[in-house]
Amino acid sequence: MILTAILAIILAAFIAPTLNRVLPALSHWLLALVPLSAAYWFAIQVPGVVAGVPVLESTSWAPSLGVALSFRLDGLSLLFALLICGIGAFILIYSGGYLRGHPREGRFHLFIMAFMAAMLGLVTADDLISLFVFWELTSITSFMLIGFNNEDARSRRSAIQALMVTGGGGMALLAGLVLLGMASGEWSLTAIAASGTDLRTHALYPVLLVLLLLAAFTKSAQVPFHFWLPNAMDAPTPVSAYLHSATMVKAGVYLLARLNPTLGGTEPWFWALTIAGGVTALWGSAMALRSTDLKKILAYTTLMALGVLVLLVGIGSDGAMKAFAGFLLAHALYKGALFMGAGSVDHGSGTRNVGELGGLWAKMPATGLFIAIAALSMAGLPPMLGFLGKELIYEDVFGGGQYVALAALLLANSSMVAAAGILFLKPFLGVPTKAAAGAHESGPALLAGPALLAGLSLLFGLWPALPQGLLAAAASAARGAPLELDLHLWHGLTPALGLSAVTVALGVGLYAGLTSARTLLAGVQRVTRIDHDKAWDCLLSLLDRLAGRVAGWLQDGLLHRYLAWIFSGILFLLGTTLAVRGGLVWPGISLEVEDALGGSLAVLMLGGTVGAIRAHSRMEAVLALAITGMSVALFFLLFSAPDVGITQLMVETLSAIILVLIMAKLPLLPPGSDRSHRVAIFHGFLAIGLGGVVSAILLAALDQPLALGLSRFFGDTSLLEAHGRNVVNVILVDFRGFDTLGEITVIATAGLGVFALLRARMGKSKGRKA
Amino acid sequence: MMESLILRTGVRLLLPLMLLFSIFILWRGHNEPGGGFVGGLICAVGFALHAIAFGVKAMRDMLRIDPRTILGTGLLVGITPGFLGALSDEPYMTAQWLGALGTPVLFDIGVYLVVVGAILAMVQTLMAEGED
Amino acid sequence: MEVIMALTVGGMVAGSVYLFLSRQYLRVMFGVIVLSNAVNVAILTVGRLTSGRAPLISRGNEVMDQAAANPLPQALILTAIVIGFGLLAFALALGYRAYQEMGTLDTAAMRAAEPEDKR
Amino acid sequence: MTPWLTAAPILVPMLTAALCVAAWKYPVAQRVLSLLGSLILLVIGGILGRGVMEQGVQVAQMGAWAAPFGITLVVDPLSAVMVFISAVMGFCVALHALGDIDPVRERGGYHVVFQMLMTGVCGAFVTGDLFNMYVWFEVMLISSFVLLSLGGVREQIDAAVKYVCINMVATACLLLAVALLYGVTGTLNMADLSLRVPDVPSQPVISAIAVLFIIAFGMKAALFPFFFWLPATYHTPAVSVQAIFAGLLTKVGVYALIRVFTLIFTGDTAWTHGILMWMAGITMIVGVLGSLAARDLHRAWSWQVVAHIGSMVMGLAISTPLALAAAAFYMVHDIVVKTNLFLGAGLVRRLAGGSTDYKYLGGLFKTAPWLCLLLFVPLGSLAGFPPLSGFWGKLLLVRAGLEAEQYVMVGVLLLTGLLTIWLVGRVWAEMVWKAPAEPPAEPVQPLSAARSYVLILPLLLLSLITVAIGVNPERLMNAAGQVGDSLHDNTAYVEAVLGGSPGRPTLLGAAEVSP
Repeated sequence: MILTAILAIILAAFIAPTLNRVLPALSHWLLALVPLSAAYWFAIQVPGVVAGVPVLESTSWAPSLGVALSFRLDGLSLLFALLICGIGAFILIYSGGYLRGHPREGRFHLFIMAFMAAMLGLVTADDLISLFVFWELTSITSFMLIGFNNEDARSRRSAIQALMVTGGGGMALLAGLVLLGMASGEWSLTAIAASGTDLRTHALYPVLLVLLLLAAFTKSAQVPFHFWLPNAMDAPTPVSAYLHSATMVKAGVYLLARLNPTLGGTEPWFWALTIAGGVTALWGSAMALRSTDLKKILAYTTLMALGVLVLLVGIGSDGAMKAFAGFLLAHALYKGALFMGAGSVDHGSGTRNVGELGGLWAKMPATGLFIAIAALSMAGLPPMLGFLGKELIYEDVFGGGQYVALAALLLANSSMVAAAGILFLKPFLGVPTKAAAGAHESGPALLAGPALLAGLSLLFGLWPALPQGLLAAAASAARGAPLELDLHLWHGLTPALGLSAVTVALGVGLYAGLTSARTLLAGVQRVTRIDHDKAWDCLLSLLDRLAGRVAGWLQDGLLHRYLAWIFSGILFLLGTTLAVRGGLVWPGISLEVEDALGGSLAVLMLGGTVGAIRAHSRMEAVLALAITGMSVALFFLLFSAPDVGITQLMVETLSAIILVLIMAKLPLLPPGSDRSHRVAIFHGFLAIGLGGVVSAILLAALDQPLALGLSRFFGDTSLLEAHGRNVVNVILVDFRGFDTLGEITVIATAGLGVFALLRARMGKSKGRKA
Repeated sequence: MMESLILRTGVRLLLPLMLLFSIFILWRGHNEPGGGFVGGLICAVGFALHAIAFGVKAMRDMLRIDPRTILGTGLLVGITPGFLGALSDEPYMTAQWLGALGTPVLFDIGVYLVVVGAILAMVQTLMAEGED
Repeated sequence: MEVIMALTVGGMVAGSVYLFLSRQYLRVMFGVIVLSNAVNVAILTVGRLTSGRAPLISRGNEVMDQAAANPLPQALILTAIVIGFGLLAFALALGYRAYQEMGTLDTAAMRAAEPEDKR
Repeated sequence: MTPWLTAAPILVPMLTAALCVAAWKYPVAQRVLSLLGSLILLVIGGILGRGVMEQGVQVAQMGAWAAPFGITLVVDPLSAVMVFISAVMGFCVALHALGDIDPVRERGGYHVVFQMLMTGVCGAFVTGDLFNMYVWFEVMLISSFVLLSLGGVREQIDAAVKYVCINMVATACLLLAVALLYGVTGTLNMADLSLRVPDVPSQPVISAIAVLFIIAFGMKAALFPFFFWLPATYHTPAVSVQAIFAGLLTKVGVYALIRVFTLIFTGDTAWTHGILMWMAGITMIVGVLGSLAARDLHRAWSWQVVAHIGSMVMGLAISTPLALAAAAFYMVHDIVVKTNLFLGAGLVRRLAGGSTDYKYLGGLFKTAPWLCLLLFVPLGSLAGFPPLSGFWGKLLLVRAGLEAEQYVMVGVLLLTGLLTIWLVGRVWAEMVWKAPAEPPAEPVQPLSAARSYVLILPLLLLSLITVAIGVNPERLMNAAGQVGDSLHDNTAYVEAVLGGSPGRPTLLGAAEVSP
């Protein structure tokens, strides 16, 4: 059924462009029905899952690799699945309104639904490889979505940046998951958990950890891989709302929570996660305060939230995981509402710049209300769900005595309060501005999403028992042990409440002194001088230049350099082989009288070769080559190879004829050497080296005995079975006639080729290059 | 084209001899040194000399057949005898003998024709290049 | 004798490598010719050299004389020679076309496929 | 199965070529013949593949001379897979050529030479004899010379000069290597060689000859430092030619490496396979860097051909059954994808006005959205995006590498993968997203409907194959598994060729020449 849901969404995705063309006004409502039905199915699984019975299903995929499309729905997966399908449905409705009349609206639906399916698969997958497949699919679909405004160069850059950062994480994940499978011997998460192998003490644990954390941190934009997330805001707002609040960026957090029971709880795990999470949270909140673009502010607060979530998984205690589940839900709801609300503001007033907004309340009351509720939740004020989430965090971190983490959280949360103020107070209640004057309220498509999500933030805050069971189940799954959760809006005067009060006070202070806070932050940033985005560009252009250098150096278009590389390679490989492996022999030379003739032929061959090198004119060269060729032919005749000898003679003649025919039409050889002295020495070295190596191998081979069985067989059967007395010819036309068959195709093709070369011309080559 | 009388007379005398010789070489190749290759090469050299002496047009007129036709025929003659093995359910290129005439001999003729055709195609186009 | 020929082959290979490394297309072609000759000699040599006993079955015999030369390498060389000739003929014609098209036989000056300034 | 079926992959294209020569005056007849021949080859490839997978290694003794005396054709799982996938490529390219090849090239004998190329490719895959393999390599080589220069555009001639010169060296190396191996073993049959090579008294000589084979086949396969001919040439000829070159030529080199280094040279693996490992690693890095440096679609793809040769050779260098299976799987995937990429680039060139320089690309998202979807398949597969074929290839290689504890190589592979993702993202942005260049390099010629169908249909077929492998990888994975096992344990191959138990006394060794 999970697979069915995924496939149904994919199918709907591919129908979307057509549907949009046929029913432009209705398509998004209709499409939203698909994820809504999925959400409904997931909702009715809640009681069972909360009771501790996960839903399992499996379809075989590549059994020879042990890969199956297997899914497992436990608390954690179910919480994510509900968010994905539920928010997803409203995002679809929202984007229908947001992109109304956009020429590529249908394609947008295609991409976002494909993303939805991928994300759903990712959070429900049980099989390691399936998990990876869906993980990569989210990267690809988000690439398409971030680059949706495709004629804008910035969008394209952001899309490639996101693809590379998350793609790099994907590479690490692939290696990590395969190692995980190999280390545990199992290829599904359930089986790994059940197998009881303690991976924490496995020799591969450090490698595994590095790889998997790399994957999770890149996906969830943890410092120092955070820079792609704010850039990804170049995507249309529905994408930001969906991918960068509720879903994709949480994939990394999901992975960490999922692996926490198997890999978590060690020192490295703790330190890596808490440090990365803490730094990210602080960074995100600081940057949020500095920004003036509504979407940028939201993007940075998302960073902060992701940091907090990672930090909580790093702490990994019972309480931390409860807080994790609570904060996860709270954040998804309010962030979704805020993004969609921001989009609505943008849509209604034409700007997202906080400085240009003010007094929108009168014009956009509904949007204002939903943003207000969501902002309250973000600020962690009662009676919102955000308050509960934050309380859970404080309770645990204070209880656990992690005071550094606590300080970081306190700072981060108070800046959330300030950020909430920036988002709501000035734009809606401030002095009306010019942009606000022309603003208008958005339609139902744009308001449905914010309404629902803001409403849920409030509802769950007032009635925490409602999500409590599911949150407990999610926390249990992430902890790997059953946990109970008891949520109340009022839980007495606890230290956590005190911390909340401090947070709010600090936040209000920050908001009041926003200008000085910004100056301070700017100063800090100037001191630290870290701009990851610029660093990324530097890295890429460095890589690009390296690529250009390497390619330009190796592939420089000069044939003699290519050949020099190749001959050097041959000499190096053969030379080292002979040197390392040995096998060199120096045969004793015993010259006999009959060798004298052969020896003089050898001298002639070499002489011809030298002559060809030293020739000053073409005719000299041809003459020298003819000397070599003819002495080779005589050599064949002398050593009992009459067929070869005659053929060599004829081929020499023909080659000479063709050579002369062609040379008549070519320029003279330039006089003297065509290489400088130094180059000539290098080439000479290569030549002598290669000649030596070839001689050495030949000598070594000649030192081995040669089995003549094959030739004996030919000699014995040539006449009796193949009816020929010339054994060589019988080999050519019968024993190994198949060689000759290939050979006549070569000569035939060569004949046709020469013809085609000279006759089939496309005319003067067209000026293809600018 | 070379306007040498000696060469022309020589070639005029030599060409028929070379053609005959090449066929002789082809024929005896199965038992004595020779065969399709050498035969074909000798034949081609003969024609090439003729072309050098009298020009490519003269050669074309004398030959009448396009070298590519010779080449195509040669390929087919080379390839098809091998299929005769199928008659007696034997693999490709299994020799079938009928007295002194066997498929290997046919194959050798194919080789001869391909060599002649290919080389003449080369020589003809190369020489025509200068004269056109 | 095999030893002498092994050294000769080495010498011819060295010469052809030097010719190959030239910038003049014609010299490269000379290298091709020398190299294929060298390899053909090498084939006959590794099949061992026998003088004066061609691999023929003389009249009256039914099988080849045991002392006759090794016929297999000869068959291989024949194939290799003809193939080498086909390749060479094509390469020579190509040189002619290259000169026609680019007005030079200096391979370093042939920059049509890989123009100098790539960016 | 009859030995005829085993020989058919060679005979069919060869006969087609011969008939095309016979019909050299009639281009239309040649087109029909070429397409028909390719179709028959495809069917035969399918039947043969199924037969081998079910009944094991198929052997045919040409001329009915028993191995090792005559020439043996052997179709084992690897050969069967290669023949089949080559036949598929042959068919797709033959189809594309109907719309792509201009009358000038057709009169120059395109169809003949294309079929000759297929003959050589299939011959190299099917033969069980080392010298015979050399012959088929030459058939392939001369055909590629002709196809590369066919049309005679200046760029082509320049490219052909480099291609010809470098490949002459490769040819000589191969011939010398074969001769030397004959000189120490006295045989040319590969199965026979696998038995006799370990008995050669001086194993260092065998190592040296093995390295010579690495060099010879490495040049064909475009491994570092022998790859220079490839990026210099592949962007110049007609699109159909580029596609078939990119798909098949280098892979024949890889095939030959795999064949020789699993069957014959299995003694000194520490040295030979170590060299292969180094070459594979450097090839991957250099290839992907080159593709990033290119500013032209065709040239970027040429470099990518180089890069992924490294991946396959990495599988061979690891040489566990899984790694060999991975290499086979990857090879099939890569053949399909590279052919498709080059065909796609050609189509893009037609749409963008005669150039694939990045600066002239763009606007496809607006002008040809369906084509974008079609192009995304090979692009995504190249980058290894799941669930496309490239992903499974990468997964298999990663797993094989990690299991063999080749961590550095896996790192290189993944780094190459990441950089390829960058390339794909960049190409997508330049080709699909960016606004088109104004004005285009050349005025765009509108295509007739029939012609554009003929041009696009092969792309569609290849994309479907990529998706099919990706969505249901099990079939190919089974086949690849069979390939891996059969390569790792080659007794079945040897027994099928030589008959009886391996190591039986043959006539070989009855007489020896002492040094």
